[in-house]
Amino acid sequence: MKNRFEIQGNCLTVHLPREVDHPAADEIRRESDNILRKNYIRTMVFDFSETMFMDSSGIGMIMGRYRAMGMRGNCIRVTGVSVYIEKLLHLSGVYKFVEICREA
Amino acid sequence: MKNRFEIQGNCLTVHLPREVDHPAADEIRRESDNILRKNYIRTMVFDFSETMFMDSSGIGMIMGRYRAMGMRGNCIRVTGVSVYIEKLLHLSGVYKFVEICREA
Amino acid sequence: MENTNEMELIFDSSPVNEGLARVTVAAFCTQLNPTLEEVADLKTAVSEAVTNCIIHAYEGKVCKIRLTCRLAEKALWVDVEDQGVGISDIRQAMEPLFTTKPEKDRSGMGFTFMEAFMDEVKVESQVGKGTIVHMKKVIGR
Amino acid sequence: MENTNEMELIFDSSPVNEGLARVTVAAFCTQLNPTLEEVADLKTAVSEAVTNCIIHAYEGKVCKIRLTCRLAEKALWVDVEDQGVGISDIRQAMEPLFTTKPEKDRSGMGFTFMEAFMDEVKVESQVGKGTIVHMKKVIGR
Ligand SMILES: Nc1ncnc2c1ncn2[C@@H]1O[C@H](COP(=O)(O)OP(=O)(O)O)[C@@H](O)[C@H]1O
Ligand SMILES: Nc1ncnc2c1ncn2[C@@H]1O[C@H](COP(=O)(O)OP(=O)(O)O)[C@@H](O)[C@H]1O
Repeated sequence: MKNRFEIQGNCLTVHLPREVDHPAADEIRRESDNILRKNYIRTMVFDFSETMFMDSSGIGMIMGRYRAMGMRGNCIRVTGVSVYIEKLLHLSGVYKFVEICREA
Repeated sequence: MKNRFEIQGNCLTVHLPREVDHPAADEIRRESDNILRKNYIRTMVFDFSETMFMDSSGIGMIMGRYRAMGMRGNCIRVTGVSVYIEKLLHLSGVYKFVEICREA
Repeated sequence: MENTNEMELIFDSSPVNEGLARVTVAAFCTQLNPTLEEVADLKTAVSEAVTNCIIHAYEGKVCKIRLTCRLAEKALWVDVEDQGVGISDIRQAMEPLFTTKPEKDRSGMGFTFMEAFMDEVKVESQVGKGTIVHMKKVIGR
Repeated sequence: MENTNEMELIFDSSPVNEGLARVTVAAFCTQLNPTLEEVADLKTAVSEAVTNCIIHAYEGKVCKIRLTCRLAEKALWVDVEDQGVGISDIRQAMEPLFTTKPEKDRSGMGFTFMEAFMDEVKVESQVGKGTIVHMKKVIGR
């Protein structure tokens, strides 16, 4: 398994787990806030390529990171989204402030 | 998916499903008895290569086919057995009258 | 075999059991040969309702959640029931983005997802007594 | 989170629910990080006990089966309970190859498998009242 968190310059990539539910979202929130406190990060990339399941806990986690990053334009990117994850991002309105990258 | 039942000369091969539980074993019993009634079959081969789960219903089904074939030597063969299936065949004593083929 | 079936799962309101609830409902409905998308929809809706019991109804205390599933013809009924704090204003609770726990990064999208992924969602609740979320989904339309 | 958890699944004694029972128990015990072999053992034992309720206790009628699981430290307790015909001679019933339904191709190996795959198996039964099979397995020894 690759590391969940990867820092390159001022970009933090989070490789999301298979199931982004309430316990998983809580853990990612705690760990990424820790990283944001200790590093100068301008962009967060959520990599969904392994993710088979998500619910609104995952949406809340992304919205919360957007706020934590100061709600700057382009500060949140997503990659590797399936049709199902895309549906959740659309429904929740998260797509309004998130940039989609086609490659990781 | 390949056909569950395959006849070659007087040999009937049964490609067992992923889960050989009570409902699956009942269905295989019904269908294979039908084939045995209509065809001259001297050998039955149970192919476990797709099978991830079995319980004593599967054991009962194999024992019953052994009786239906007249309990002749070498009338029942098994192939594609995993360590787990091998454990069930040993524990139940089915291995006493069954021949194991290493290739299908 | 006729297409009717029932189950009831009673479990501790612990976050580890959110996955249990999803898997159990998915296994229960295989009988209807659902598509992968239908299974995903169902799992998301059940996950929302169960997470709400854990976070909102019981606020982290370990109590019991009851999940019942009934299947008749091509429809699946799912009820998720708690004996927690209850909801005073159900209409407001069901609005998109409304949440009473923003500090926990709740999105307020739980009920919105349930309504998007199921064909029917009804909520009964009494403050101090608990909440039942009734959901229905037609499978294989 | 402490390593203790409980669930109870009540379901119709229909053959389609044998898979449901297996999947639910497997999902419930993931918390203990079992090996694939431990999961397979558990599924086989649960399948045996549930199949017995369907075939022997209720003889095909649709009634209720209750499956309870409790987890504490590294041990999982599983009880499978029916209100069916009961067993008059438990010792004989548990002997390898003993079956009262040879015409249905039962092997008589159900209890033997339960005993082989679990660390403890105890059977309580009353004729005309029903049967409870208590099982215990230590995970990740
Ligand atoms: N089972 C419940 N018991 C008590 N309150 C609930 C329950 N479910 C939902 N609520 C209330 O309804 C609100 C909205 O729920 P929901 O749409 O799922 O969003 P979220 O869970 O993100 O807050 C919650 O913030 C909570 O106040
Ligand atoms: N839940 C039950 N209710 C009534 N009788 C049972 C039950 N479980 C087992 N039995 C009896 O015990 C016998 C042995 O059971 P088992 O070892 O599982 O083998 P099998 O199911 O192949 O018969 C059964 O044939 C049946 O007579």
